[in-house]
Amino acid sequence: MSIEILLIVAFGGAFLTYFLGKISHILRDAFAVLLSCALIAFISYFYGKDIERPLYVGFLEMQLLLRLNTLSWFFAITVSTVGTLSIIFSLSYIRQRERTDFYYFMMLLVNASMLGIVLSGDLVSFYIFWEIMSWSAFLLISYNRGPALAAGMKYIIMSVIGSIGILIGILSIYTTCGTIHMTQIAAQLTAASSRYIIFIIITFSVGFGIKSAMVPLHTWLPDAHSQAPSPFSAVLSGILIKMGTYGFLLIMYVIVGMKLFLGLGSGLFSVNYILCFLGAVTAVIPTFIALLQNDAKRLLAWHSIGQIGYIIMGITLGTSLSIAGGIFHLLNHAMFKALLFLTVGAVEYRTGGVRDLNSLGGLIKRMPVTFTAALVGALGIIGVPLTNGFVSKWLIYKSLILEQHPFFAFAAFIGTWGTLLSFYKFLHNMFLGQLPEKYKDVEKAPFSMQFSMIIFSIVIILTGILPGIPLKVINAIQTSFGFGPLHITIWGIISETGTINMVNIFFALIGACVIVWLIFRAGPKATKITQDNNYAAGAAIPKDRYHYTVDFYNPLYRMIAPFLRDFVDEFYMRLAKWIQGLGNGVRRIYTGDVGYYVIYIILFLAVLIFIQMKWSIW
Amino acid sequence: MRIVEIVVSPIIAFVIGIFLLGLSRKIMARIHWRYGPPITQPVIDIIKLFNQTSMSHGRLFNLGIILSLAGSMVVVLFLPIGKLHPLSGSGGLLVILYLMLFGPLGIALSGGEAANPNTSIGISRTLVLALGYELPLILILLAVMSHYRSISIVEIVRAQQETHWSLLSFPLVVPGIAYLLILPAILGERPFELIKAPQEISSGPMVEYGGKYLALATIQHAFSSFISIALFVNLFLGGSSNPGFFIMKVIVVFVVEVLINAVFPRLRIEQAIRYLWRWPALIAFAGLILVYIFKR
Amino acid sequence: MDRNKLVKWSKEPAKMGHKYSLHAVYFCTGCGIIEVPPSITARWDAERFGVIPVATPRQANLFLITGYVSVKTLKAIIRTYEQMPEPKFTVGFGSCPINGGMYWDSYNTIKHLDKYIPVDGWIAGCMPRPEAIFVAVTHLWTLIDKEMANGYKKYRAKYRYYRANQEKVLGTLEWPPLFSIEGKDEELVKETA
Amino acid sequence: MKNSLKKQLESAFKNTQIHVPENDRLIINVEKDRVISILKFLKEKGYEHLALVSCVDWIEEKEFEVVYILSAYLQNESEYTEREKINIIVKTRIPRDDPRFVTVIPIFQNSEPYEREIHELFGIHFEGHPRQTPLFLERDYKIPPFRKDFDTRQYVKEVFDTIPIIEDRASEK
Repeated sequence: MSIEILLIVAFGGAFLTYFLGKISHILRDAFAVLLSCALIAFISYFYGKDIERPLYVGFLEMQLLLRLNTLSWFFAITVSTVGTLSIIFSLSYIRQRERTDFYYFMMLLVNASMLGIVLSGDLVSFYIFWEIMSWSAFLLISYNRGPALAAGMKYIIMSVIGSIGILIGILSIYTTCGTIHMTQIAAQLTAASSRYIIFIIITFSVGFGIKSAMVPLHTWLPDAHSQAPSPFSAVLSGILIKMGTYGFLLIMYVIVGMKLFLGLGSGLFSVNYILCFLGAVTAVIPTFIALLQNDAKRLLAWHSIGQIGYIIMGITLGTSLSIAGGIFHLLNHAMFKALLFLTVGAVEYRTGGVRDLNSLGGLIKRMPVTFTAALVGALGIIGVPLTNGFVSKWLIYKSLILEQHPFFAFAAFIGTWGTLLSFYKFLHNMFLGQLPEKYKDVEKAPFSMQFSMIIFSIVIILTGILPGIPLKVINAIQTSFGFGPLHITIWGIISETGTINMVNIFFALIGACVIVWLIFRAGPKATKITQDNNYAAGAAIPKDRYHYTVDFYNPLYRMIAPFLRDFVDEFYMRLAKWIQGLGNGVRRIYTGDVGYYVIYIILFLAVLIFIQMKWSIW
Repeated sequence: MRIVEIVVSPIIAFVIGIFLLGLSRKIMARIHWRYGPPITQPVIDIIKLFNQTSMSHGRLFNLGIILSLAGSMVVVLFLPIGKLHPLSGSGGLLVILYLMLFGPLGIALSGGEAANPNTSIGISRTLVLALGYELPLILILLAVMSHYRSISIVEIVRAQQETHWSLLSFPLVVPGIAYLLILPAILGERPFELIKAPQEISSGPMVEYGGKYLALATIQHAFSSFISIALFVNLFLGGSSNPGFFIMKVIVVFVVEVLINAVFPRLRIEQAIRYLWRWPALIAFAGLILVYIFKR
Repeated sequence: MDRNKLVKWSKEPAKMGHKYSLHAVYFCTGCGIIEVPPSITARWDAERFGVIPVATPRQANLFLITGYVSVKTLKAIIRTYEQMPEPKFTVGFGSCPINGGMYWDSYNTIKHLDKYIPVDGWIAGCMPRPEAIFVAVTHLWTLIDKEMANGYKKYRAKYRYYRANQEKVLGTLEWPPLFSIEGKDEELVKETA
Repeated sequence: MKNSLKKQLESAFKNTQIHVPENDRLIINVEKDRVISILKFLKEKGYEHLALVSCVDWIEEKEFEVVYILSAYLQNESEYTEREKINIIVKTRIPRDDPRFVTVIPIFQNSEPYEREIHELFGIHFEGHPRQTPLFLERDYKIPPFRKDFDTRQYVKEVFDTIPIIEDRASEK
C-alpha cells in the first residue's frame, strides 16, 4: 500500500467512470462518489509518513519518483475533500444536462492530476501532471458551449504560456544541476550564482503566477470561472488556483531553500518584497472591481484573485507567522470559495440558470439552507471572528504590522472592507429583499447539493473556533521549510507579541447571544408578517417593483468606477489584436500564384550576390 | 476575579451609553433654545418599547438584531475600561476592529430580511460610509500600532501611562486629529446621519423595527457610540487606571462631539465620501509617514 | 422625580412608559400639519413631553390625524394605523375629523373618522394652535392612567364592524384583514341583506 | 396688435365671434367641429402653452361649454406677442344629453390629465383619449359629481350618514 497505487487508482477510476456511464448513470454516479471517498480515506491513512517511491524508471533514462511529506499531504487532503464534495454536488446539478459521462470523467481526471502534482517528487512528473490538469480544466471550462469556448480559449492560451515558462525553468535546472529530483536540486543550487536563481524564480513564477492568477497575469480567471459549470468552478477556484501557490511554495522553500530565497536581492528590491508588493496589489484592486460586478459568479471570480493576493502576501513575507497565515488562508479560501460557488450553483439550478444579481431577490424564504451556507461562506471570506478566515487574516495582519510593512497591512485591511461591501451586495441581491413573482414556487436545493454545502459550512465554523487542528499540520510544514515553530494550542496561538484565543471569543459571543436572546424573549411575542405588509408611506406595495438592487453602491460606483477598468486585460487584448494584424500582413505575401514565388527567389539571390560582392563574407 | 470584570464592564458600557444618549438629546435641545426631555428619556423610551408588541419578518430578522447587540457587547469585553480589561488577553486591537464588524453587519442582515427598499438604501449607505471612514481609521490605527510596536491595546495604554498621552506626543498628534475629524462618521451623528435619515429614507435600516427590535437597536447604538469613543480614549488619551476617570474622559469627548453635530446639516453620501477621503485621509497618511520616519 | 412618581414607576412601569414617551407618526393628512412643526421646534418644545415625530408607523404609538380626511387618504390612514404596534393612540386634530368640519356636505370627505378607525382624543378648532397638542397629550396621559385610552382594544374586539364600515366607503380593500373575521355575525348579515 | 390678430382670425374663420373684454384677454367662441383647426392655427402663431382645459355646465341651456386657455411662452417681439402677456380663451358648446367631444392630445400633449379629469367629474367622453380611468375619486358615482344636477347633500345623507357608529353596533366581545 503506497502512493503510486493511490495514483493508479485515481487515474484508473477516472477512465472507468467514463465506460460505466455508458452502462448506467446510477452506477457511474455511485462509483464516482465511492472512488473520491476512497481517495480521501487512502490519503488520510498516510498522515505523518514520509515516503519516497519510484514511479517510472525508463522515461528518457530519468527516474521519476513520488514523494509524500507533510506539505504534499496537506495539499492532497484539501484537493480530495473539495473534489469529493463538488462531485457529490454535481450529482443533481448535471443530471439533466447532456454529455454527463464526459463531465464526470474530466472532473475525476482533474482531481487525479492535482493529486499527481502534489505527490510528484521530481520536476518532470510534476510537469506531466501539470499539463494533464491544465488541459482537462480547459475541456471542463468550455463544457457548456457558447461564450464558454472563448473563455476556455483565453484560459488555455495563458496556461500554455505559463507551462512554457515552467518547461524553460525545468530544462535550465536540469542542464545546470544535472538532476531533476527536488531534494537534490536544493543542494546544488546553493552553489549557483544569485542572478541565475533569480532567472529560475522568474520563469517559474510566470508559470505559477498565471495559474494562481496574480494581478498582471489574472485576466483569464473572471471569464473562465463565470462560464464553467458551477461545481467545476468551485474546484477551479477552490484548489486548481492553489496549485499555483503550491508551485510558489515549492520553488521558494523547497527547491531554492528558505535562507537562499530570503537573501536574494537587497532591501526594497529583494525578490520576496516585490512578490509581496504584487500580492498587496492583487489583494486590493480585484476586490473593488468585484464590487461593481452584476453577475454573481464574476463577483466571486474577482474575489478569488483578491484572496490569492492575501495568500501570496502571507507566503512571500518570510516570517514563521506569515507563512502559517498564508498556508492557513490557502486552506480556508479553498473551503469558503468552493462553498460560495456551490451556493450560486444551487440558486442557478433552481431558478433556471439566472445568475444576474439585479433580477434575483428574497430567496431566503424559499431556499433557507442555501442561504445559511452562503452566509457562512461570506462571513468566512470577510474574516468575521468565529470563522476560519478570521484566524488566517489575523496571522497575516499581525506579521505585516510587526514586520514594519504598514502600507501592505493597509492594503490588506482595505481589501477586507471591499470584501465586506461586495459580499453584502451578493447576499442581499440574491437572498434578501422582496421575493419576485416568478420565483414564488422555487423549491429547496436537492439533498445532494445541501449535503456538500452543510459539510463545507461545518468545516469553516469548526476550524474557525478550534484553529489548532489545521495549525498543527501547518506548523509541521513550516518547520520542514526551516522556519521557527509557533506555539500552537487547540484554541489559537500564544506569542509574546499578542496571543489569539478563539475559544474565549466563541464563549463570549455565545454568552452575549444567550443574554440578548433572553432579553429579546422577555418582550411580548412578535407577530409574523409577510413581505407585502411593509411600510410604503401608506400606499400599497407595488408587485415586483419594491426591491432595491440595481447598482447597489451607486455613490461609490460613480466615484471609483473610472479607476477600476481592467487595464491589464485591455493591454493583452490590444497585444492580441496587434499580433493578429501582423499575421494578416505576413499572409498577404503568399498570394498563391507561382509567378510571385519565382520573383521572390530571384530577388533573394540578387541580395546574396550583392552582399558577396560588397563585403565578400564567404 | 475575571468573571466579575466580564459581568461589570458591559453593564458600565450600557449605563454610560444610555446616559450619553440622554445627555446628547438634552444638550441638543438646549442648543436649539428649547427645554428638552429629561436626561432619563432613553430609559423611558426603552421601557415603553419593551412593552409594545412588534412585527417580525422572519428568523433572520430576529437573529440579525440579536447578533448585532451581542457583537457590540463582546467588543466591550476586549476594550480596556480603566483597569477592567477582562478578555483583551486573547486577541489585541485586530480582534476589536473585526468584532466591531458585528454591529453594522447584524443590522444589515436583519434589515435585508425586512424586504423594504428604505432599509436596503440605508444599509448600502451605511456600508459605503463605513468604507469611507475605514480608510483614514486604518491608517490611524496602523500609525499607533507601528509607533508602539505592538498590536495589544493593553500595552498601548500602559505605554501611554508611563510617558504621556499619545495625543500630545509629536508623531501621534497627527493621527489623533484625523481620528477626531472622522469621529462623527463613526458615531453616525449629524453631519453623517445619512444612515438613519428620518426625512429621506424614513430612518433607514430601522424602518421595520417595532417595539423590542427598536429597543435592542437603540441599546446597540448606545453600545457602539460608547465603544468608538472608548477606543479613541484608549488609543490617544491614555485610558486611565481607574474606570471613573476613564468615564469622565469618555463623557468629555462625547460632549465635544455633540456640540459639533448639533449645528451641522446632513451631508449627502457623495459629499461625505469626498470629505472623508480628502482631509482626514491625507492627515492620517501624513501621520503614518511621520511615524515611519521617526521610528524609535 | 418626586416621591409618588417613583412609586408609580415602580408599580406599573409599562403605563408610565407609554405616557412619557409618545412617538408620533409624522403623517400629513390635511391642513393641520402646519401646526406640528412649530410644536416640535424651540417655541413650543414637544420633546419635553417625550413626544418626538418618528418616520415610520412601526416605531410610533401616537397617530395625529391633522385636518380633513378625504376618501383617498382614508386608505393610507387605515394602512398606517394597522402597521402601528399594539398600544397605539389616535388623536383627531381639528374639527374636520370630528364631523367633517366645513366640508360637512362634501361628497369626497369622511365625516366621522371614528366610524373607520378608533380615535382616543379630539382637539376641536379649525386648526387649533400648537398648545392644543400639549393639552391633548396631557389629556391622553390621564386617559392612559385611567385605562380609558383603549381605542386599539376596541379596534381588535370589533374589527369586523370597522372592516365592514371601511368596505362600505372604500369598496373592496386590497390588504388582508388585520384580525381574523371568519364566522358571520348575525347583525352584519341582517345589514348587508 | 390684438386687432391684427383679431382681423387675421376673422379672415381665416368665418362665423366666429371674437370679443376683447380687457387688454390681456381675447375670447373666441367657435363651433364644435372648428376647435381643432383654430387651436392648430393659434399654436403655429406662437401660442404653444395650453394653460388649462375646463368645462362649464349650462344646465338651463342643456349644454356643456369646454374652455381652452392658451398663452405664449416667449415674450419675444414677433408681431403676435407684445411685451405684456396675452391669454386666448377658446370656448365651444356641446349638447348636455350626449356629452361626446374629440381629444386635442395630438396638438397639445399636456391636455391628457385635464381631459381625464373632465371625463371623471363631468362625464364628457373624449374620442381618442388613451386612458379615461378614474383619477381622483375612489368611489364611482351615478351622476358625475361636478354636474349641477348632482345633489351633494342628498348624496352625503345617503352614503355617509347611513354608516352606523361602532359603539351601538354589538356587545363587547
